[in-house]
Amino acid sequence: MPTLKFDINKIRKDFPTLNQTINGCPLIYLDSAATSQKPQSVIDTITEFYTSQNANVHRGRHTLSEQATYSYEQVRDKTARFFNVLSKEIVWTKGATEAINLVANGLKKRLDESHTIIISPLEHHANIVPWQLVSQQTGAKLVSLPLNNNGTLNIQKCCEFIKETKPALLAITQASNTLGNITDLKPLIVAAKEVNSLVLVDGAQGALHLKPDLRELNCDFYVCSSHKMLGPTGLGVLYGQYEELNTLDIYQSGGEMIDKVYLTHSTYRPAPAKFETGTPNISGVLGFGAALDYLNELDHVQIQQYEQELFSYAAQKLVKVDGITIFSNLSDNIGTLCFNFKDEHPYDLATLLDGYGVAVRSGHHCTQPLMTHLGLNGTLRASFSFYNTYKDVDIFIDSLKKCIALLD
Amino acid sequence: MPTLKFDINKIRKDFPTLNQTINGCPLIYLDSAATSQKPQSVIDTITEFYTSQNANVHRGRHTLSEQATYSYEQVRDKTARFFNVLSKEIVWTKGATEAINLVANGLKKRLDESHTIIISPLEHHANIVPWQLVSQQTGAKLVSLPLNNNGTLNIQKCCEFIKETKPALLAITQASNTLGNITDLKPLIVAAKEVNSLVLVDGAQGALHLKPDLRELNCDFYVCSSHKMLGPTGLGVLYGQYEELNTLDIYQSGGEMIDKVYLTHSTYRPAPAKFETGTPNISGVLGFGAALDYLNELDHVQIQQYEQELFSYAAQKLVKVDGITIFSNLSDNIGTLCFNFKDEHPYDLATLLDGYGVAVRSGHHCTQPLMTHLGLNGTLRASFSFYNTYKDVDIFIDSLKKCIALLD
Amino acid sequence: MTNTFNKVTESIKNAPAWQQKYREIMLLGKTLPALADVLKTDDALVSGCESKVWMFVEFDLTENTLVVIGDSDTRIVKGLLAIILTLYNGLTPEQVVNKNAYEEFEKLGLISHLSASRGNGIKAMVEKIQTMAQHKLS
Amino acid sequence: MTNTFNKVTESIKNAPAWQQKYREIMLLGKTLPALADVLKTDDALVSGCESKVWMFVEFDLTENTLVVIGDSDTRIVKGLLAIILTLYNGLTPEQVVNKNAYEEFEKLGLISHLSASRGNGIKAMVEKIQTMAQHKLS
Ligand SMILES: Cc1ncc(COP(=O)(O)O)c(C=O)c1O
Ligand SMILES: Cc1ncc(COP(=O)(O)O)c(C=O)c1O
Repeated sequence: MPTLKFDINKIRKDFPTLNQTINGCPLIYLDSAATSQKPQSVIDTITEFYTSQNANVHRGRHTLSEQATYSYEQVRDKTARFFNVLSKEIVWTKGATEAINLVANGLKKRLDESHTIIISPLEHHANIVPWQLVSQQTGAKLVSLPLNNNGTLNIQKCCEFIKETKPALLAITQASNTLGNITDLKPLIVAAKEVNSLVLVDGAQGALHLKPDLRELNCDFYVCSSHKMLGPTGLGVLYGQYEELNTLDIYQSGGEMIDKVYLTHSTYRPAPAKFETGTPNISGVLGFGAALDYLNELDHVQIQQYEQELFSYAAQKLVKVDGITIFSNLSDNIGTLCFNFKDEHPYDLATLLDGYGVAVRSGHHCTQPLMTHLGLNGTLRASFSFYNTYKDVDIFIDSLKKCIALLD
Repeated sequence: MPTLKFDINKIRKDFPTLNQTINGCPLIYLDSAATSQKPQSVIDTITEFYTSQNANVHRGRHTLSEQATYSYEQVRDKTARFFNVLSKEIVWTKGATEAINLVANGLKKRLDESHTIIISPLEHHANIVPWQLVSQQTGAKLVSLPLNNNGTLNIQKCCEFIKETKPALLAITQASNTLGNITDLKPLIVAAKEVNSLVLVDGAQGALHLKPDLRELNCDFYVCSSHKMLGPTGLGVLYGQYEELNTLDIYQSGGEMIDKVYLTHSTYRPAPAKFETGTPNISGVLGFGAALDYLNELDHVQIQQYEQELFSYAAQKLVKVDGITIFSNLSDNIGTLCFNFKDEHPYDLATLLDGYGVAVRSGHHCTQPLMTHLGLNGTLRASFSFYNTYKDVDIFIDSLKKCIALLD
Repeated sequence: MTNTFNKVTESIKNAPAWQQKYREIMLLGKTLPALADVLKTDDALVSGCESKVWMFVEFDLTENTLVVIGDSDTRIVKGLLAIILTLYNGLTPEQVVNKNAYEEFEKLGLISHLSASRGNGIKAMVEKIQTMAQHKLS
Repeated sequence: MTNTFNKVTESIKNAPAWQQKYREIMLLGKTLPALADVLKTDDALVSGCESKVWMFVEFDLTENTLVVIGDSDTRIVKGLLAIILTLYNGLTPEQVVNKNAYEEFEKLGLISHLSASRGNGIKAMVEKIQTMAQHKLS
């Protein structure tokens, strides 16, 4: 299927946003962990939909509605193929966050004081707070995997922990959005399956960079966000192994998800329909389809190789800047550098870097427990994607040095 | 503020979708109750965002992110002005359906067997099923306003019913999506307020055609969907009178809505933030802003007048077609004609009409209880908007006659 | 068998305009005997159709061939159902599995009816027959 | 008062490049005395700032003028805070209400800091002061 050789110059041209100046400097976008840029084909698909196709889905016999429904369901198939699962195992949500909430809510009735949920200290708030609420509401215990001081997981210890704890559910990130560290999921899932635990993987960061085969990974649930995968905002994907998915309690209710409605009660359709109520984000789904098409045109192995080389180059340059501490693991990383300069507040450096057109993020990155674990208030984060260049790295490092000089 | 005189020819040009052929015939789009078409400015705003502005909101110090956040929050202000309420009373959801679910979930803890919730038999499933679930989960009684045989509410009887029942909540539609009938909300809300009931108004159909002043209407909650108001899919609006809004229990949880997160518990921000977790539908919000700008450029009174005249013209022509029964109220209607031909299944006529490029809807329109009340299995529905023309009506009626002729 | 099919559908294929195609389909629907009301149970409903379609798919054990009967509350879908019945009735499970209904519908110029829309019953009807045949084979 | 403000901010206004503007802001921040740690309570935090800003807004009862003290954990925000303090300290409630901080920031070429971003503390800081003044007036 992938036919094109990885050509960074060609790729740059596909992303119109990258081709602009900020404060008079060329934009150096190092915030792809927050949201990815979009290729022209994604933008065109959305425009095309609203210009000539616009109609609601699943409800009408007229041509526009049939076309919209057809295109919309095609993207579900495409998503399923991308992750090597079945179409009926794909539920559209408004984002990774909602997808986790849907699962958390759907499991609630089965949990009580006798159960335990395991998360990790690496999690994004989206994979922490919903489980806290489930824990408060059901009495299930919420515990955390052991984490090394440097923010890496000792996989062997974690496996033992899982097997001892026998949790009802293990909810864990595929890659840390703050550090970029990749979780070695396979042994953890094997351990969890040995003790019959459900496994939810937060793929918000992993889906684009690691393109997992979910059938092989053998998790029960997987969530990700379109906007971090070259697609539009307002759309998330929930994969659920069909039996497990279909046994989840319903979440939101209303039109579309129902079979029959009487004034006093209703009956529901099977998954995925029963989790999809209301008019969906149709343009979002179609745009996401275009994003998947774009990714399928490229060779994922080549993308990954390029990203890894770029990351190593950036890491090596950053390490050499006086006063910089890097918190990211420099191997097994999706391409994110988390760092600070001495004990300076990251806000100041991020603000100054913006003056040079360099977009990085500062703060706790929605991972306050990880910050506490690392003894930090916040960090800078530069996150790379395959559309970044070696020149981006050079300008980033040069600008960083200039900003540091401004500080004193 | 409104400056332009209503000029249907100019307006037609603003909606690119309308300018196309279906099966070789010009498209006659009579399905605006399902979703409205979008003016070019909405499409351009989305394109512009993804082409040069794309960034996540609320999280970054860099220019793109600040710009995105600024534009995004501006639309909240714009929405608040449109409905004459405060910015902090506006919550973004993924649609009207989610907005109702959010309120239903947020009230749950306060309800028990001693409470009653009143809905009406006119409601869309989105304003029925969530209350059924609340009722099942809390023991609160779910009852329905009395409805005349013809599908209109006897307002005096309803007011008495409300005052007798003293419900915890009255959840009612501003206009029926199936019939187009407008609810005379004011006396109902006055009655509800007399007995201290909360009032939620489902404005999915009403928001565009009736542009309510929510402060004056005095309801506690109001919901609507961007895609039915010239805006993009995947976005809804929840208005909540601030005190009531802020006392609702949180719904989804994750990033953004939190204040502090520890591994075991978290604290939340005040409304609207506490109801908005995860990366929002940024392009959807910006596109919706463009839709409101477009509406603000027009004079709402002129729009309404045009819609009413067009509706009367269509109703008069339809009434005269042999064998047609109209179920809609022909006064106090947002512009929707609900009808059947003899006892023919609406599916057949909708399919045939599509052959002539006429897009109408057939089925139960997500209002099964109303269908039962009217003794019907389904109907045809032709819903008009201000971008439809008298010629649309003529072609619709001509085509309908031809399709009827095909039936035997 | 294919002869029957060709004969039945010839007028559809040859119809010069869509209006006539639909007329022929509806006429075909009228030739399909109505199911007795007692058979129109919820269990027999093919889910995924906007209009109601009741269908019974069985195998003639002596002949090892498919027997399908059905009905619909709409004229057009009933006509389409009639086409499907003519197409599959009397085939062996192997023949059913190898018969591509979509191709046949395409030949009739009816492919727009075969989109993935959930409201469209053809996909669901064909799937019900195919599932049955596959089940029989395995 | 306005003289003090002008003097303090002149170097910012006259800075030829953004780099120097920021330098001057950060230098200004350094002149602001640090709050004692015991005063850095959660209650004193101005919410809606990405960086931490602690602020106390009081009125001098005898003079009927505003007294604001504050601190921040970042250099830039602390500098911006210093500008705000110079702008508002010593004003009467009426004067506070009539003083438009945004205009002043615009004159300094710092308006990009005043966007509606929740991460930006200036809006929140000014609002806290304005709310206090309005409260005093009513
Ligand atoms: C009256 C009414 N309420 C609620 C809804 C649900 O809106 P959405 O599908 O945009 O969530 C609709 C849309 O069909 C409607 O017409
Ligand atoms: C690891 C991780 N999980 C979950 C999320 C939440 O994704 P979204 O905001 O798209 O719902 C993010 C996004 O920041 C993330 O990085």
